[in-house]
Amino acid sequence: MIKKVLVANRGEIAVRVMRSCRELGIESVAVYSEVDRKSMHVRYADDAVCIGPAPSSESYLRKDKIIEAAKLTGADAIHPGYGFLSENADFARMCEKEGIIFIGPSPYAIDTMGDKITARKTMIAAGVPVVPGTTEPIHDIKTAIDVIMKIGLPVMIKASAGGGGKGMRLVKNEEDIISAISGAKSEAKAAFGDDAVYIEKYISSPHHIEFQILGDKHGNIVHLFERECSVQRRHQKVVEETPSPIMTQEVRMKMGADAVAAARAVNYYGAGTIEFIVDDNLNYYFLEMNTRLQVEHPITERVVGVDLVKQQINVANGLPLAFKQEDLKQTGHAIEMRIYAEDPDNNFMPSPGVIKHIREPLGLGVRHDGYVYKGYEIPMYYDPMISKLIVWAETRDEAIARMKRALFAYKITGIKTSIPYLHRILEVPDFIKGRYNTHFIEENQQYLKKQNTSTERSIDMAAIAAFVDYITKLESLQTEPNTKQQLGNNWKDFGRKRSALRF
Amino acid sequence: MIKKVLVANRGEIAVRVMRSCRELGIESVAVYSEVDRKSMHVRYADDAVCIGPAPSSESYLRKDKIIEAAKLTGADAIHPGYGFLSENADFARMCEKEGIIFIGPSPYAIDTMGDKITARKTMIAAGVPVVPGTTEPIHDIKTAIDVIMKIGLPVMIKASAGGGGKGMRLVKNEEDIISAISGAKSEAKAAFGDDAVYIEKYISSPHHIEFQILGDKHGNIVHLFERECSVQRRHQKVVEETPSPIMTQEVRMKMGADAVAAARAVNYYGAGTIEFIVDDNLNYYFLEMNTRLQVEHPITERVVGVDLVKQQINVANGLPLAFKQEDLKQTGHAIEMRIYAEDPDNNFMPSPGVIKHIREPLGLGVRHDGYVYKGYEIPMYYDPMISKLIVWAETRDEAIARMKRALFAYKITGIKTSIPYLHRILEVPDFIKGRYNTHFIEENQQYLKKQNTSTERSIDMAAIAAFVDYITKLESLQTEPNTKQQLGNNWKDFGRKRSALRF
Amino acid sequence: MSYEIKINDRISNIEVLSREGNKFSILIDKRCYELDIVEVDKGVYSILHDCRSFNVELVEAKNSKSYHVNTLYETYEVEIIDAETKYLMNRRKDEGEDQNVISSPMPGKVVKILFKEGDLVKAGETVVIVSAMKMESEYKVKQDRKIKRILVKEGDTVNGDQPMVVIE
Amino acid sequence: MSYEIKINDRISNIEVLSREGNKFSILIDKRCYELDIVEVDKGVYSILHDCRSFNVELVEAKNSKSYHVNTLYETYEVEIIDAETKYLMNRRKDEGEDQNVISSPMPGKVVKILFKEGDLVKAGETVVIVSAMKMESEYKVKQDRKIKRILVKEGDTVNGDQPMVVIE
Repeated sequence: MIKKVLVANRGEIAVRVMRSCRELGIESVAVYSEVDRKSMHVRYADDAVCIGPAPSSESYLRKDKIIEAAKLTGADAIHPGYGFLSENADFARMCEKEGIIFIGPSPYAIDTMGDKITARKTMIAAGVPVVPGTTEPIHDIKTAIDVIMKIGLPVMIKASAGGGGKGMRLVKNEEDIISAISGAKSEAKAAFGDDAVYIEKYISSPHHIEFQILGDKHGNIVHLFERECSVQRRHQKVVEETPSPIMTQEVRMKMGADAVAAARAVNYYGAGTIEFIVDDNLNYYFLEMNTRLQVEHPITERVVGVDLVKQQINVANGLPLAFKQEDLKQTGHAIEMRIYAEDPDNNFMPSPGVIKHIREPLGLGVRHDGYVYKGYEIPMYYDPMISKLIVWAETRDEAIARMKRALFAYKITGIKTSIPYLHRILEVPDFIKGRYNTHFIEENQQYLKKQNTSTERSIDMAAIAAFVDYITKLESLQTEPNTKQQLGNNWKDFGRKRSALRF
Repeated sequence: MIKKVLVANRGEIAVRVMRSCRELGIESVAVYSEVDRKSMHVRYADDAVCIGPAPSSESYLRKDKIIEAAKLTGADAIHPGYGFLSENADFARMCEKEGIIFIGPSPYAIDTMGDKITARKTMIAAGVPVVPGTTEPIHDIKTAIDVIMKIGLPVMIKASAGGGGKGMRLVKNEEDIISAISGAKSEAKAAFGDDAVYIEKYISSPHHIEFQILGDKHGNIVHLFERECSVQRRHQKVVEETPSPIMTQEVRMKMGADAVAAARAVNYYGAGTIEFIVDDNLNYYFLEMNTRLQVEHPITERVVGVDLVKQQINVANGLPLAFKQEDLKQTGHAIEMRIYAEDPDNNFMPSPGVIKHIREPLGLGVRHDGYVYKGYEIPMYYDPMISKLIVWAETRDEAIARMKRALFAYKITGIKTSIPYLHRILEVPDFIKGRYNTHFIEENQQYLKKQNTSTERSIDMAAIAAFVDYITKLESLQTEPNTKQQLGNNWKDFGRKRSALRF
Repeated sequence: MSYEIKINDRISNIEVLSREGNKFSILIDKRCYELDIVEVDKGVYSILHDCRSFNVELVEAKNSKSYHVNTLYETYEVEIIDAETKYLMNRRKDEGEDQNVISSPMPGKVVKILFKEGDLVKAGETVVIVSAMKMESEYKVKQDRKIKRILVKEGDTVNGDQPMVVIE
Repeated sequence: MSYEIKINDRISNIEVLSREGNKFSILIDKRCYELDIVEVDKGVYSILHDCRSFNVELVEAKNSKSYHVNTLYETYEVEIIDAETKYLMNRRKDEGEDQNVISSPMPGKVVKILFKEGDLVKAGETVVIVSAMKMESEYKVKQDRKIKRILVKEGDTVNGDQPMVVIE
């Protein structure tokens, strides 16, 4: 059984993994780069080893140094978190070779799912739906029509040799098929000297819905239902929730079974995620598999009532899963929002810096997974995510209200954060209704722009607070310094006093 | 519908009530005593009104000032929290008269349940079991024997006129009955000149188990299962958990039905708690009813998935309960521990003072309901409870492990707290096994005393940290003060510099 | 004594009319506020006005007279304008200082400098690229300019508000 | 330079042998530690020793040379003993100061003073009662004593460690 886990990561996920280790009575080892000496994971861990300079390539991505640190501290397992080396099959293999348990899937599963083409082929073989389309170039119109009729409208026709939108045609109606193919072909011919085209199903309002799965080393695989992740900015998830507001129980069961089939196709063990692209009619297609813990795993933990990190460790220990599919169910509604050190009102410019003051949101139904603290300097070298706010409530409406309450109470000064932006997302009518897809952010710009909520009184209060602070400083400066109070009586007696310093 | 709630309380419960108000879109009003100006509930509320000097009798118990504050701010309802005026029927009546909704039960229910004798009679009439015993003095041995045989052994025989243990006899075995009665009677005669005795069922290893109930103004009443509160020190609850480790589903259903019957006997509406005394064989007897929210309500919220404060507000609004008994169920296990500002290693001496540094426990399954913050001075006038730590997990064992992890991560400096003591409770074998009653603390003194866990290295680390801090101060003192850095460039230019002060 | 105070672009007159403990009477422009003001933690103020509870957080900005101020939903830049500040503001105006400096608003690493001293730069061209938190930001000129001085070099780590390039 | 340091009742010699940034070599009695020490927040230290991570929190006690120190499960009283402290300790010993003062270890309110100046008090008798957080604490004498001076009166609010009664 695992006795000591090295966490090959930093930030909130490192602390989160260590928390579960502590509950299991397992010691934890932090590795850290030179700029991370004061980081919370170093303080939280039982052991800590420095593995190099700030750039990830010289520290958190250095497989050799991490393995060395594990040996130095006697760690018998490594948890990779997410990002960094979490989906690196070579690292998993190195661990295996060195007799260290890699808390994650087999290198084979990582490799297979890591390559898009292999993954697609594996899924087709396993009977998991993928986005329909041709894999060979088409030259004649008749074949093209046949393919389109088989895939079903709408489709996107793309020039085989193409790029830059040339030779691309979106077909929505049957009567446009022939003219679209002809047009695409002649445009392709003119542009690239080749009139071959590809045809792919076009999903006009795509939803990103993923399924959490868990497998053990005895062939048992279950899914822990879906997460709706369609609120994305530049392909980065911003909000995740479960259950998905567009899901039906019937489709959920079908998708869950397909997610399990997808995992089974690579003999998956550990925690993993099957990402699907879903259209408005709940047709769904395999997109990719993440062979690791996801950032958004806590919403599943809350709604299903399972500690996923503990499950990962149990699986790595060779234990069978403690539950069957029929033991699992969803209760209530959970939402996660990611808090970034960035300025949402200035093109999301990153905002590293020193946390001057922090007040974390607490209370019923609120989980806050973070790692920064007062006085901590967020380094400029890593991802700007500083924490995740996860709320649970009986219903989706209540969860939204709770998230607003939590954002209201969450105060950080010293850096800019995405908190005001997240507030605005919760006020967008389409979000409130649960009717959104991956175009949500771009379609709702008018709601997401900074609103001027200033009143004369709030401006005056801001001015007054600053002014009172200023004149208080001024006054204390003009008063004779009361050294005695600051340094204790004894300093003065011994004539050591040179001046009163802040310490 | 209620638009604005005045919370007639302070500390964690005031903040907790305001959180639910905020989620419901209801404004909140804080009232505060002069020493509570910086208290979190004043900062959290939308409105705040000072109601007098520090002593509760001059502020938080001043019904007139609280009503006045409600009128001043336009609050249409008052939530009393727990303690202070929460079980004061006169206050509930005053609110009613002034047209302000009192978020709590009817004055009639408060009065009836507030008087022990009336409550006992009401319960007997409602068929709810009470601790069996005589209500009239007994003079002859035969009646005494009859009564004892009816109540069943063990019983306690007490002198009617008695006190101080004189004339008291505990009877465990049938053969001792006559000698015990005779002995008690003659001792009573000698001591008080009156040989009349009372007989009461003796519960040798009592458990304190209470049931949460909720009723609306339409006659619907449900229970939200039990809370086990047997870990008590000087009749103060220290740990609460749900489900109770000694409960069976059969007894739970019976007790729940009796709890509902008890509430129904006084036409109860709002949230309330029926306290039972329970013996090792799960015989249970009505003890009293608390006609308010309890300190330990969050464990029920977590396991049943209901926000009790929101339910209170809905009921006060005249809404029917949104669920029936059969809709409610318990999921997983929750434990609450109360953190006090006190020194457990010095006879639990209160420890008011300034919070120098605080790091609250976070993460999966942890709820922390508190109100103190860095720089806050805990006043000496009120209850020393500073926060409540509530954990949830799938199983009791996991919940205990999680609580340990949370206590480990919970750091407060500047005051002494009960955290180390709570740690020790979690290590007591009887607690781990779930085999404990209200004698737990006194029977486990050997485990609960301060253990010496110091190693030479940990002592050395303490010394080294202090020493490094000291020499760093010394060094900065001996260096010329760098005024420029502290005050910004501009001060110096204008020759205002007198000295460098900490501000 | 009355001060001038700048909140974002608004300039107001502000004066403490009276003070008793944490009770202030403050005149801002023509509005008079009776307030209860306490500093609950360093830079964190609780203000009560007409029973309303306001929370205001201050972070000192470039010097002891300027602040970033957070209220519930807004952030303001506030600066107390005393004689010194006025003098500096005037000087800045005269010399055209500051507008001629490209500064990094955040800490980061200088990835690339695309010109050298003396070069002429066209409006919209990028002068320097700074990277922080896996994101690169480009700093451009708005008008045709000439590079006067370059204060950093590629690979340098810069602080927030640190001048990088002086243009004319 | 070597110092004496008192941890609870233990007195040790302590000395920084070398320092480079946050890497310290420290000798305490005969034990030499190679340590990585950083102050992560005011009074909060992270110490790494042989890969082990220790968290130590300091709160200044009665003066700048004495601390309450919290490690994971323990609290220690630590005092740096320099020439001044030695002098004060000796004086205290000579004059028998401090042992003759009844102080309140916590802030509170003086509820009752049961004697007046000049009274003789028997061992075990309560001299003063202080209330805090709804709890009353009684302060007794351990031996027969005489009340020399009473520094507070009933109803007074006292701070932590404030002397209340001088006895002889």
